[in-house]
Amino acid sequence: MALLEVKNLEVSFALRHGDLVALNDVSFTLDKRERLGVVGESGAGKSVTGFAVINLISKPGRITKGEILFDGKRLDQFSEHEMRSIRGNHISMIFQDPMMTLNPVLTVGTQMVETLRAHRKISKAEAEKIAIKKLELVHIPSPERRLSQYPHEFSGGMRQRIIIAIALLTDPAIIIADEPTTALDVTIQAEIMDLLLELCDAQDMALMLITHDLGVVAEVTERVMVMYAGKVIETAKTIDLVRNPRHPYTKGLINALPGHGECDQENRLQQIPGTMPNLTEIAPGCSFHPRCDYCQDICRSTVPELRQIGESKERWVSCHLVGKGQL
Amino acid sequence: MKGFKIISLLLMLLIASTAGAKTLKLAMDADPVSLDPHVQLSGGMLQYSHTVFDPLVRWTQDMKFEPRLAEKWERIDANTMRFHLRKGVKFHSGNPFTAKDIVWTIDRLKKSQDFKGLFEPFTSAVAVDDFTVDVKTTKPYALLLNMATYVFAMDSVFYTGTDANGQEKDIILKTGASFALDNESGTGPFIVAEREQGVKMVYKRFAAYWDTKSPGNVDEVVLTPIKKDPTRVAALLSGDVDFIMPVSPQDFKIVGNAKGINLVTMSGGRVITFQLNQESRPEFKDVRVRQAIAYAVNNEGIVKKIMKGTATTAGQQGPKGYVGYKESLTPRYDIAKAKELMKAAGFEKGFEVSMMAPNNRYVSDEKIAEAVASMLSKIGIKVNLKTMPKAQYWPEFDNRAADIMMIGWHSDTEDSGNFSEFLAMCFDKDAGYGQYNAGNYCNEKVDALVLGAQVETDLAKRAIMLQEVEQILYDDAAFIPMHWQHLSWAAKNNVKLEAIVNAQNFPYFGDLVVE
Amino acid sequence: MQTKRQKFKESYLLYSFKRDKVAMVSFTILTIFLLAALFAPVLAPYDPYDTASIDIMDSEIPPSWVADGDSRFFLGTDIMGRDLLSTMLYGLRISVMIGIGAVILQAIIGIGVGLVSGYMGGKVDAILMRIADVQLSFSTLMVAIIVSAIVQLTFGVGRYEQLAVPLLVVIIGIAEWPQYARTVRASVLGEKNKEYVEAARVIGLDSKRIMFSHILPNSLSPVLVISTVQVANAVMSEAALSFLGLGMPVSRPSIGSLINAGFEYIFSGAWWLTFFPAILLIIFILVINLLGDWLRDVLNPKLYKG
Amino acid sequence: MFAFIVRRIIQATVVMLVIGFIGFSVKHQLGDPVRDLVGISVSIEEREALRQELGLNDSFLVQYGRFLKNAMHGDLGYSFFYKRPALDVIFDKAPATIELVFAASLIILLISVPVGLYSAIYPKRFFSKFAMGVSIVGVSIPVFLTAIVLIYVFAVQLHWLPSYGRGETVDVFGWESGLLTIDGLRHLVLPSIALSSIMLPLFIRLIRSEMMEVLETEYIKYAWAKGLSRRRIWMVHAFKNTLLPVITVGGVQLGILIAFTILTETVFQWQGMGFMFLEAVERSDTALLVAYLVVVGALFVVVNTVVDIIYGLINPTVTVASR
Repeated sequence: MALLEVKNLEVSFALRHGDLVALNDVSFTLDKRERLGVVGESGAGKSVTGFAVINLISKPGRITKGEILFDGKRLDQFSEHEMRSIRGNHISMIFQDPMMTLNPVLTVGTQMVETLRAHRKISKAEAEKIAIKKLELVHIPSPERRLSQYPHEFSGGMRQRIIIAIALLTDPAIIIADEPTTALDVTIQAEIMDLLLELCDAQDMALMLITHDLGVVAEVTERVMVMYAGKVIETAKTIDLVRNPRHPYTKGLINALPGHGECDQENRLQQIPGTMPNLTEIAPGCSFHPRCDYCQDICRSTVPELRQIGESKERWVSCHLVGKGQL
Repeated sequence: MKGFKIISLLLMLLIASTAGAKTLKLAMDADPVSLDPHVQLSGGMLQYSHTVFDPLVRWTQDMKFEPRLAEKWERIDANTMRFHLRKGVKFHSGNPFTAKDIVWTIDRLKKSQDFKGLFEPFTSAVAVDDFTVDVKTTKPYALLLNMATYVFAMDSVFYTGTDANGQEKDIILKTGASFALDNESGTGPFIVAEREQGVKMVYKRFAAYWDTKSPGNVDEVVLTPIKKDPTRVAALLSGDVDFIMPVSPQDFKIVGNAKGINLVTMSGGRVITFQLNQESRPEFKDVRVRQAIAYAVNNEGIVKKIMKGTATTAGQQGPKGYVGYKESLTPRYDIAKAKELMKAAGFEKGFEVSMMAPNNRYVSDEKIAEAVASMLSKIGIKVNLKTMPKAQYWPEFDNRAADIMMIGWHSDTEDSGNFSEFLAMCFDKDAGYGQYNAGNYCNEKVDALVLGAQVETDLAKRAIMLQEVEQILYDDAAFIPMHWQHLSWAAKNNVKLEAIVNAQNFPYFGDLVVE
Repeated sequence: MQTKRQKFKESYLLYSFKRDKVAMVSFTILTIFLLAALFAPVLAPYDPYDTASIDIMDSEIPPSWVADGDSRFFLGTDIMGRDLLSTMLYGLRISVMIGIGAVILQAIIGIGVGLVSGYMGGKVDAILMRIADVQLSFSTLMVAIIVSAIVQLTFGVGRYEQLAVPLLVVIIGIAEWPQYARTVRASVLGEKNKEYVEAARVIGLDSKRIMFSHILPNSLSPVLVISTVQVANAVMSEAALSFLGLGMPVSRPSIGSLINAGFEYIFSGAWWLTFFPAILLIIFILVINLLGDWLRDVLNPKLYKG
Repeated sequence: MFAFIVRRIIQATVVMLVIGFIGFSVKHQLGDPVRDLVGISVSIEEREALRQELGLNDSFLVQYGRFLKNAMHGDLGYSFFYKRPALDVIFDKAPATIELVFAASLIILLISVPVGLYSAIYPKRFFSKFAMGVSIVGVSIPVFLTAIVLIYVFAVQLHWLPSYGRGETVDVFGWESGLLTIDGLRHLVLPSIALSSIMLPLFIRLIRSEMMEVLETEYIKYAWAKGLSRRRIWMVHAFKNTLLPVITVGGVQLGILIAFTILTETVFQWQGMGFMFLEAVERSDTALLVAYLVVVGALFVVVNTVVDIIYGLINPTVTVASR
């Protein structure tokens, strides 16, 4: 049994004109110690997927269909109170911008201790001890002193380390990292990513890495899920996906990476023409068809199913044309 | 809250009926500016003086003299009056009251900036023995007894010597700290127990008060100044105070109709007038123009509408009861006649004048001025009216800054002559006459009559002289009289205020009965 | 691009206006009030400034539908015998004049100071903003009360009366400029660092002109939002001053001085003297505030707090 | 910190000097105080003598020089009406005003914080919409009207509460306090409600909008993701951040509150500094006017300094010295 299993998840935002479907029939699994990458352009629904797992979708959004199973339990049916014992305890999150994530008026110590004490019945002193240990794990020098400092006294990289330390506090089973390095300086991005991977391995944690950067995903994850306009369009082992993307959109993404794709002799970055549609104006049929080079009539009229392709059980694609000789 | 209120009320009633201690909560528009009765000659200070001190004689409701510290008096010669003083009277300090104190008090009055004018005819007071005083004047003086109402005996022993600052205790200072500012020792029915200027004043009954026949049964008076008219009325209506004075005209209806509240009014001696400046505005030199204005002004309307009937329309200076009062001199509202007079004077098309009035000195002063301005516009006189607080008004008045100026006058001597001396006589800075004659009206005949009346001791002759003055002023339309303000007081029904009020507006709180 | 965005904004403004009943009703009432104020001399049945037409015998007549009412005076008359409706219309006119005048003055001073402060920076900026801070901390009403008390005493009430309207405009205007100055300064600082200004400077264009041509449109929505609220504030300040006897004289009353005059009669049974002007004032300020709120929600400008 | 205080003192001095000069430069034109001191029939010469005695006839510069010299010694002149040093009079009146402002601030705090937070957390609920509706109407009603209505309803019609004045006061080390007697507290109710009525709606709206903004931030979302309790998130994480702008604005509003005491005290005949100020204007008691301006100026500077210090204590990213 997978550690986390999401089935046919649908998330909608209730707006004045009616519901806006942000996630449509999203299903995936995450095993223990597995590293899953979720890739897509901004607005594709990858962050919503992450937040949906811990039932923390911003208003007026809500889960309208589907199941979320964690350790066999239906998280989507949990009460708010029960959910709190999952968040930050069994499933931790790392947010994109460390500058905005920590509360500016509370000390780092307070923000760590409160997390521990929300989930464990321990004294403040004990909590501080654990906090110091975790800060050491993320290589923060002189952690005792640092506990009493405020977020603004740390650099961006340091803050993200602290956030990782907070995520580790309760030894969670899953870490959901939503673009953990995007807001950081390029020079320390790799450093933080390495630290995160190292700790996941050491602590036996599963990682759900949400990012727009297929390059990072290719390097660090085992499996990948590509999202477009609120849907999963392709999912595969990372190595398979990178070597042999099937969905035209994935192909485009891979081609856009430096050092990949058909034109790599010329080393030219290929762009996918056009932009991802706004969720309110999704075209009928395949939502990618307006940008697709291979677009055919069926693409314009019928929504493609996500179906298994080829021999690997883990390879699924949502495209009418894939495996029918055309692609 | 309501429950608490009822309980506290019951408690109060309980205490009142068993112990008999009676407190009067009094709200006035202002509190005394000082504890020194000689520091200012004003209604407020005289009200205070009647509460804490006793005069030689005082006015009764029917304008007679009532013996107080003087039991009897007799005229010895044309220039001397002998007063026989009450025996066994004690000051608040415990010192006995004797003739010495009267002599000392009159001496001090002659030093006071405010009173020295009134006591100018007095040469000296001489103690014949401990309880007899001879008061001498420079010339035969008809108003000597009127002046005796201002002689509030002060404790000469108490006020002699130097205070902690080394300052003479009897010094009269208008703007600085003095002994008499914060300390009092009179013979009056109440002692000042507590004073916070502008906030509160507490009087306690003087246990050794001489007048044991007085029915007064109030043990404590708490005076709170409440300046705004509606707030003062609200305080009475909400039961926070027992007694308010004055009551403004617009509140007569609600106060009069309120259950358990008694409203008393009485015609007073303050006349409200407008003066027409003949120097700044040559048109006013023409008697027809002045008369036209007198005809254009609807005194009746103003009294009825603005004063809500709380004033008596006036055609002359002194009200009924004053010696100079002449029944026939009544207001003469007649627009047609006024227009005719304007035409006759050659001002059919009218002209433009300026007018000034205070807005916080007399009852509804600003509104009266506005109404008059509107009335004058009906005969073609366009009035540019400016109203201002009294602190700014008096300097303007001194400068005769506008063509028409409003002035109210109350005779300090309760005598007709006083009006003319200040308002109608030709301006003479040295003699001090016509000081408030902003109309610059000047008539030798009036001057001669008024001066003659000062020394005329034959009261019948004197009355004829003063009535003639009023007649001349009326015919000349020397000024535009409006009305005499009424005085007004209101209290809860258990406060028997009718018995203690008078036309001078000196309520005798010592004699007040609270049931 | 600029015009497109502008168009979008406009259509959005209109769109949300049409959807918001409160905004529509407020706007309608405000328009009626402003028109009534503008055309007071035409609309008012009587001229309250014409003393010859006023008769003291007509004073304190209750509204026409009440017993003792007089059909000549719809809302009754005041203590001087003036038609209350006409006096209120003229009063509204004066209140509106003072309110809008004061806000225009504030805006001129504030925008000027804000531009100078933001553009010059350094010492000039520090001093100007310090002055703004001090003045803000002194509270505008306080400044207005003190200034008008002093002015009134200095000029004497007599002369004050003729100058009352312009003086009140100046007093209230001077008291509230820092609001604008801070907002505009923030816009200038924001714009100053933008690349196109740098670029313009590098290629030798007049960066000042480019900058200001961008800054003013950018500060338009905060200035608009501030202005609505400020008009309400100015009218309130004027009413407060008048209530203290430091504002408009009774002979040329604003709404505030009408309430003040009526306050003396609050127990006299002449309730209409206070009631109608008070209701007029409250509704007037309420609709401006409601519109201001709506504008703030729609435009959502970056306002300087404090 | 030291530099900060020195700077503040210099600033305060400049403000005081400016106020002193403004107040003073118009002083000898502020009507004639002598007329209020003497009876009406006093002669012109007597009045002139009194003016001479009061030094009102000296030249402007002489009078200003004297004023500055005396001010150095803490003497801001002598009130003509009270016949006492102006500062003494003001310090006697200050407790009344301070207690009124204190009571009003308490009412504002106790109501605006819970209501503001509630309507930010549950913006769609009926009570929140109701509170917002009431508050915008509240903002639009001038404070003097509120005061009049309160007096009319609770004092005149219902007889529940007194309509004017401070009631019974107790002297606590020279501080006339009305907070210690039942009568004093009863007198405090209506004026403090009236005074708070102007700021209360503003604060509810301010706290609500700030709180709503804070609730949208990343760090609050993160706090949810950490599995913290609602209480902790709202009361610690969100509220503390909401406080920052509220304190800044609050400092300014406290100044406005002091200004509004002039209105409230006038309607309720509350014997405080504001009431005294207006009376001094009417009486042309110029020394008192100038002293009032100086004291209120000093009060504002102190309040702002305290607000800045508190702000610095709550907001770790700001050090007091740098402001």
